Amino acid sequence: MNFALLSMTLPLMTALVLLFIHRRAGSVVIIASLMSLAAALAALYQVHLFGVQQMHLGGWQAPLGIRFQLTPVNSLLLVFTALVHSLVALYANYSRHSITNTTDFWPLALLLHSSLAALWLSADLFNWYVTLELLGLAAVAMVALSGPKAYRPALHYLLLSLAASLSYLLGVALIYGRYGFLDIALLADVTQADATTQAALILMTLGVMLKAAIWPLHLWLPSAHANAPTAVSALLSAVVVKGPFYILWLLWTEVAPVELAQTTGFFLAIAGIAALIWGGWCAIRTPYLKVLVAYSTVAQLGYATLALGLLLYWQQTQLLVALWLFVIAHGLAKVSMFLVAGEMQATLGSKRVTALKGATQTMPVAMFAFSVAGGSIIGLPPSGGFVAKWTLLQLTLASPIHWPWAVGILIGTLASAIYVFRVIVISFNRADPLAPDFSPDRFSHWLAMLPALMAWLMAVVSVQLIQFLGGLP
Amino acid sequence: MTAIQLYLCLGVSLWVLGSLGLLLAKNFIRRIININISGNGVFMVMVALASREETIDPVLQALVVTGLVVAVCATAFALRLSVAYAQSKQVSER
Amino acid sequence: MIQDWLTTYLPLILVLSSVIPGLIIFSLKESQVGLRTTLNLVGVFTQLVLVGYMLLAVTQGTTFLFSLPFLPAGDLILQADALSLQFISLSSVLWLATTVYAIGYLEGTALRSRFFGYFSLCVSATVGLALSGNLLTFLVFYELLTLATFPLVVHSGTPAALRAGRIYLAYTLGGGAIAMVGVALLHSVSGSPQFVPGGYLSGFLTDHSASLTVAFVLLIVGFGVKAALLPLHGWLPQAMVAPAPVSALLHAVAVVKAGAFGIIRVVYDVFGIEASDQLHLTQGLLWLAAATILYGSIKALKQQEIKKRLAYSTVSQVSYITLGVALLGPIAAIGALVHLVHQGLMKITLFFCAGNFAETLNVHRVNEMNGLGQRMPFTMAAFTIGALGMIGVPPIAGFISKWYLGLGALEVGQDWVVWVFVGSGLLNAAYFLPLVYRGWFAKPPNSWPDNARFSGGTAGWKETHWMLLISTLFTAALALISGIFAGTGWSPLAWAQFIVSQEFSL
Amino acid sequence: MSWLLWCAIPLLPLFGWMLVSRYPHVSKWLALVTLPAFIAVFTVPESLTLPGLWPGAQWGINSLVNQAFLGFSALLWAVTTVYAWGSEQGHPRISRFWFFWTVAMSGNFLLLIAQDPASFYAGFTLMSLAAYGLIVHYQGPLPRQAGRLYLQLAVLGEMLLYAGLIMRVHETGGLMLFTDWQTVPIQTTTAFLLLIGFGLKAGFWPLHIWLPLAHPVAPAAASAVLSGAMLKAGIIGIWQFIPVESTFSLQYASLIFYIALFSAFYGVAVGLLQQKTKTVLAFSSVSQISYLLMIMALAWQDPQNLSVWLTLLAFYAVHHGLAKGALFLGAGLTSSYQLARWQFALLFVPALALAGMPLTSGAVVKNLLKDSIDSSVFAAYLPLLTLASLASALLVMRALSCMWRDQKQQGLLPAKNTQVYSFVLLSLMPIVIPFTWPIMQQNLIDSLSLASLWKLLWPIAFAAVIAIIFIVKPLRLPKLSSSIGRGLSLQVKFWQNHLPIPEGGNLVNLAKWRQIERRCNRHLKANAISFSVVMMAISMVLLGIFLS
Amino acid sequence: MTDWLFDGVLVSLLLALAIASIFTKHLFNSIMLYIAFGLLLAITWARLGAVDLALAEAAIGAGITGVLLLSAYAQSNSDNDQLQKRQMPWLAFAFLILILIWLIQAVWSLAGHSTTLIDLSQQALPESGVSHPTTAVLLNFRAWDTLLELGVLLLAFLGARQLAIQPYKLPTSWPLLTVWSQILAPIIVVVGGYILWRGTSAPGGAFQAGALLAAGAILLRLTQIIPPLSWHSLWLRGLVLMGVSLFILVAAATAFWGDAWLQYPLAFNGLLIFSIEIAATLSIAATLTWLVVGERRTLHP
Repeated sequence: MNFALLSMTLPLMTALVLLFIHRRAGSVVIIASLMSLAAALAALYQVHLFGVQQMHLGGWQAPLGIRFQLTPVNSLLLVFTALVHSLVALYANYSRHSITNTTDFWPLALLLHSSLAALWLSADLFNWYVTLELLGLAAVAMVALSGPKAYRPALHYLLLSLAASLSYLLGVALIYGRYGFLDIALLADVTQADATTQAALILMTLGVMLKAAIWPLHLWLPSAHANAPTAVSALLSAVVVKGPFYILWLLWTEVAPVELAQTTGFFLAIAGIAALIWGGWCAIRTPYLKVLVAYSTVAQLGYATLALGLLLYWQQTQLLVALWLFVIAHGLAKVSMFLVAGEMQATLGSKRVTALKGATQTMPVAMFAFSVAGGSIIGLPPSGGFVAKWTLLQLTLASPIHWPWAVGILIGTLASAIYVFRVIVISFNRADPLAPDFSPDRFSHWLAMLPALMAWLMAVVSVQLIQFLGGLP
Repeated sequence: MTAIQLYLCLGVSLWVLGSLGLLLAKNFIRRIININISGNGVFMVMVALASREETIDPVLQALVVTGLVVAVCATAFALRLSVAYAQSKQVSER
Repeated sequence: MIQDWLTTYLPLILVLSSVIPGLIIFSLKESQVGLRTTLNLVGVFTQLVLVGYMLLAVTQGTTFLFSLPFLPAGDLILQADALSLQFISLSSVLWLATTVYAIGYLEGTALRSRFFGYFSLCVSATVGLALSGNLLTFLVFYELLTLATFPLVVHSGTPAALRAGRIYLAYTLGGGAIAMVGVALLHSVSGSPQFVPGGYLSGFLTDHSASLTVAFVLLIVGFGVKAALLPLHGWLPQAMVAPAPVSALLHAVAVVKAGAFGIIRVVYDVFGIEASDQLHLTQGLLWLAAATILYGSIKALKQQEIKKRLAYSTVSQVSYITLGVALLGPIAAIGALVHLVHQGLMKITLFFCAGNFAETLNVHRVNEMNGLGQRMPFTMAAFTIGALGMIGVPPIAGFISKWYLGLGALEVGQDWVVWVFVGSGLLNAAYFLPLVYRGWFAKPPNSWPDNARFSGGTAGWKETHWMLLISTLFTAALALISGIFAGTGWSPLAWAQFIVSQEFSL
Repeated sequence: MSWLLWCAIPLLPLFGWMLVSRYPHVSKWLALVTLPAFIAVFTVPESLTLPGLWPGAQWGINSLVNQAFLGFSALLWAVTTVYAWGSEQGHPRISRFWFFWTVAMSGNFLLLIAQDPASFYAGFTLMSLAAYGLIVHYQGPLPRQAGRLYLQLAVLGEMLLYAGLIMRVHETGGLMLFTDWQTVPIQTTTAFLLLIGFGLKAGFWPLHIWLPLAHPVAPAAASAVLSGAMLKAGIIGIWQFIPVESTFSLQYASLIFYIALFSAFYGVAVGLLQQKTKTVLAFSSVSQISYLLMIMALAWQDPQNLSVWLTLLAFYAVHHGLAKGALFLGAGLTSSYQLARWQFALLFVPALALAGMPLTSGAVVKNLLKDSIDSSVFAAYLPLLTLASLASALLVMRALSCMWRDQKQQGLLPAKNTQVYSFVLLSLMPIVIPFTWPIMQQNLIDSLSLASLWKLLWPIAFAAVIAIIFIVKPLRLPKLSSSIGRGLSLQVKFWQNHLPIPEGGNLVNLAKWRQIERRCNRHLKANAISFSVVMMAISMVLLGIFLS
Repeated sequence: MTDWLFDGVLVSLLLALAIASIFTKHLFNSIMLYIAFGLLLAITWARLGAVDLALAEAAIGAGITGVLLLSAYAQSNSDNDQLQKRQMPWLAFAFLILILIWLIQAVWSLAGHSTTLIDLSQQALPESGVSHPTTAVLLNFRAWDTLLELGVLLLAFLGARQLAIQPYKLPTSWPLLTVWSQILAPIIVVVGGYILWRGTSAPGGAFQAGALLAAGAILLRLTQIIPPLSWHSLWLRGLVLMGVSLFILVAAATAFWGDAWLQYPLAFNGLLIFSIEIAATLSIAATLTWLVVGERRTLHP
């Protein structure tokens, strides 16, 4: 447990130090992130050895105090967060297109890291509200880093995020009013399917859905993610939207009564399919590269939503493997995609997809990274995305009445293939290539590829991952 | 109908009203006000719940305090942002 | 000790023998022609030697197996059995030819490192596909193949090529996704055990017949895309905009054969003959294949571009394999398996020739072929061999396959299939013979264009770049030899019979 | 060493071509490539099994028919090769000509020595396709059209044969030797496939349509081998593929017989109305080939006397092959060269042999045929056969008169020696063969009985009378198009180029939809907050309804 | 009866103010109405017995938020501040009524439920180091929330710091105001300190105190008695970061040397809580002040 706390605290402390003394911020952050990663790995190993761990903050038992828990899922998420942050930090420090040196990117990123870690560890409804706010504010602040063009999307994001928080908070208030405590494990035993609980759950669900940009509440995401600085977009898409998602998952698997969960599961699954289709369609149609990548996030979250929905609908806990594998695989691939998209955008001086003509020649590494990441997004074997999709498909296909869902997955796959290859195909245009404004920055392109490669490497350890995640009761 | 129920209803009404305002408004400051009304509705609910019994519930009180601070921080940030946006829009319009 | 090591790691080494040169080539500069060529050839010959060794070993009963844990109940398995070696032998021999051809063909053009890099990857994917020991592995390489071939298809980077690339991707990725669902469905029923002759699903027939049927359809659709089965063939004629060596490889070995090979694996080694028969799965496939054969031929007749005509011809010819598989009889199986090789040899020859014509004399369309035989007799001769072989003229390879396919159809009582072959043969003749006629008998133009890349030569050994010519003649000769000497022990036919004796446990 | 010989028979011609293409002056000796065939004919070595080739490959001579066919084909090829060397010298595409020539020769030999269907089919195909090159050797529209029709039918024939072949293999349970096949009954479909397939090559009515087009346009040497050797390939195919003794044979023997009979008359009737020498000769072939068919029908009807039919078939094929070959060479000579009188007179030998002149092979076969029919169930048709003899005689007269007409053209050059001697050699064959071929000798003697002589002579005499009448008082004959095939062929070509398949087009105008989409997107983006709130409200209501 | 009347009037007034604030035509009016609404809400909460919250709402909700709104209004000087009409208000209203009914029936029964936490917190109060239960919850039982809340504050500050906003053009101040401020400011500081001190045992605490201090500081800044607040100054940085830094250090120290994360050693808990409160108060004050009147020149020295 202490390792998990260390993994959470290190970035926060580093951020405070950096705010006092702003020297060699990049290197410091990289080191801090890597240390946090190491700590998270140690925590993961502990979970592997000893199983689920609990901690009562301040020594106060659960109804009074706040409880931390360390489960396979959130230990993995801790590692994932630290990994993504390290990778992004590496990139941000070495890329000349990242705007890290003139802004407060570094402390904000660290704070974001800590708030995410706090969110993963927590098991308290109200504490989640605070972490959600932390997350939201950090995210908005980082979106606003890219200057006036991002103010409007940032405002949209902020206001919706606040509205969502309030919706969530109202739900929390109702739950507290009804049952008298906030700890999810305690709530799990007592919740009943009465009107108050229903309302509370719906309010909380919609709140976190809005924050997690789950269709149909995703409208803020594309412009916010597309207008953020490159490294920020990567973080936002990869990890930030996953935070509320984690809450949603615990809310419905732990807190909610089963009969409510089943109905909601159906709706969530439908929303997932809709997200796959709608996000895919928008990504296919949009003329801008980063918007495309952002819509891809909307679509990919659809998979996770679908997995969650089906998990609840069928009450099959094995689906959580698929769910979190999706989250992680998508996160890694999306980091790469956003970094590359940002790099290419900066190098070419244009936001448009069509500007990528001939990019395979002018920026081969970047384009290759995009393809590698795209491959995992599509779910081409043997990538992490594939493993996730595979586990989802396995359960979907197990009995014939579930097959219609597989059709949805198939459509999602095809849509993702179309938008990814839409970009790749254009980049192969040698007839009238667009000359870049700057000479491409090979090293940062390689750095941008790193996460994508990791997404593919997930396949190598897929058996272990599946077993580890599946070990949860 | 007890006083508590009345205040609870007031709370949710405020929340709904704020949300409606958010839906209808176009000006960002207005939207921020509406969100705050919404938020106050939520706090109203919490306060009402806190005072259900003789001794007021300290936990809920603490939660409301936390919520208030969070709300004011967010409001402050949102207002600064809306100012920045308005100014940048004026610059670009000019 | 060494034996053990070899039987475990040789399949992996075989795959790597083209991956590694490919990756190195990616990093080379455009100007490092010598090194690149050396790497290419080293890769090719390593592979040939390894394949030769494995062929020998497999006939003596050695099994090669390499496995890597990947998913629950689904390891990544590379194994070398008779069937996979048939495919690998084809691909490595043709890789040799195509490499030589491509080196000549691309001489002096841009982006060659990229080209040869993907080229090697494409071959690795093909080899991996052939060596795949279970459906999951097959799926992995099937998708990788799509990815590796795509850059080759759009290599020229023109709008037409990009359009073709899009269409190619739309079809193949769609097919890949469907295949993935199919594989997943089967996996949910039975896991993904190794391929075994006779299939591994017979134990699941009673309980899961619906699942199995759907899985079969999905897999056939998925693999049928690459095998260019009827409604799914649209990419193939488009993909012919690729450079000639790519089209050659695409049409002869890598892509279409991957699909056909997948169908073979599914029917023989996953479902097994008996299960396929009991579930009545193959009748539809049979009709589809027959329809494709005729449709492809009819469409080919309409094409005025040489390569497009060849492409539609591929649509038709590859379905011979599918048809042979769907017939479910041992003789038809021999026909299918041997056609896998024969069609490859003949079609690659034809595409090489088309490339030679285009690069030497700017001849792209059928009506520009007049009198080519006088200017490029060797190429034209090779073309004629390929074309006649496609029609099924003995003693060229195509005849052998058609012979066994026809007999196989009769053997299982599907007499109507013979008429499909007759019709297809007629149509083949109808679209190939005019080309041959023009080449040999029509009056040549007054002067040949001299603005093409290799137009400096004269009729005979110097009619075009020597690398282009030599590989064309090599494959043509192979097509001829494997037809004439079909009865020898080392012919594709003999190997196909060996495979079938295992598959049908004769 | 016999394997070397067997391999040499089909391969030596190809090897010869390689030599010739490298060293053109060697072509003078190209005829030597037929040598192994001669050796095989005279020594009849053991059959050769070739496991390395396609399955079941076996080459050899297993019957008189093979032997005789191989013998006369070899002779014909040898002689015509010499003739062609003379006639085609200096042609710009001579190398191409030799290529097709040798390939056709090789194919022809291969099919004759083939003891298994696959080899036969291979040889047959090679020969068929290569013959195309011979037909279109002279460029121009007529050869092209003739060649097209020929090729279309040849390919069709190939395909039908392919179907028939594998059906037959299937019926026999995978047996791959002709000798084995004789014992397995054949099915009607298979048999008809084979009959049509081979018939298209053999050229009896109604499958003859390519013949009158192709023969006139081909070089004389090519016409000679086409008519003399290659048509016979169809016949031997039928003979080998369809068992003599089977239900089918019994059932359909009479049908075939009638077809043959009709074909015999048809060929003459149409031939008489033709103008061109080679066309007349072509129709003569149509007529003559029917006799071979007739013999087969007889054999099927009466398989007990197989040896008789075998002999008859062999005799007839040898007789007709050599005589017709000679006539075609003659036709070639008369149309382009000035012949000496004796040379022209020599033309009468093959011509009259075809008409059944005593002391020639014609007499032998006619006599034997009539005797055989007399003793068969078709005895009733004997008078018709006699009439047919008369008709044949008339037709050769017509051919001779056409040649005479050709000779009267102005400015013809004297022929080259090689051409003349090869022609002479071939025209003497109808007389030489009966005297030298031991088994034919006996029959020759039989045909010299007075009764036979009378039977043989009166039709010729009668025909001669008619011919003289016509020569003295020429009658304007109606011109009959010889080319119903041409139109057909063109139609096929038209289909080939204009298939009625619709091409897909654009279905919807996308511009409007794109505009709508853009407007929606702009709206959604500008009012993200409002829409999100609305969505939340809707979701809330929906979930609220469904959860409770 | 009077209770009922009082409650009824309060609720009606609140609703009316909220509706008026939402639908009034001019933005300025809307802001003023909102401030009034906030004050009334504070009264309502006081009426419900939540004195802490009433204080907090008065200071933070109405006071600071009001100042923030007004300054934002002044700075953005937006011309189009009118409420725009929407296309489908009736549909929206229908939805609103529906959701309202649904929510009311959801909360209706809540008045009857109770929580065990009141007792639990009472029991645990002696060990917490403070005597006021709300403070105990805030700084001990759920101290983690509070820590994170300070983080939120920091983030809001950091976020606002990124924005490109034209510097505040301060009018030359009114002399009387300047004098008043000089008198007021020390009073505010004293009152703030008192509230903070009181927080350990009675309603009041860090946030309320911080808000008050911030109000004072803003006043001083507006009258240009204190210099522009910029990040250059180490003081400001220290003040802003101090709360969360101290808190996290304590947390880490307790985890490292003590028994558990944020478990204060019993002997020092009162002291620790108080020092954290002081630090938090100063941080809150500094941050809020900056958020209202801060300067953005360059981000880093």
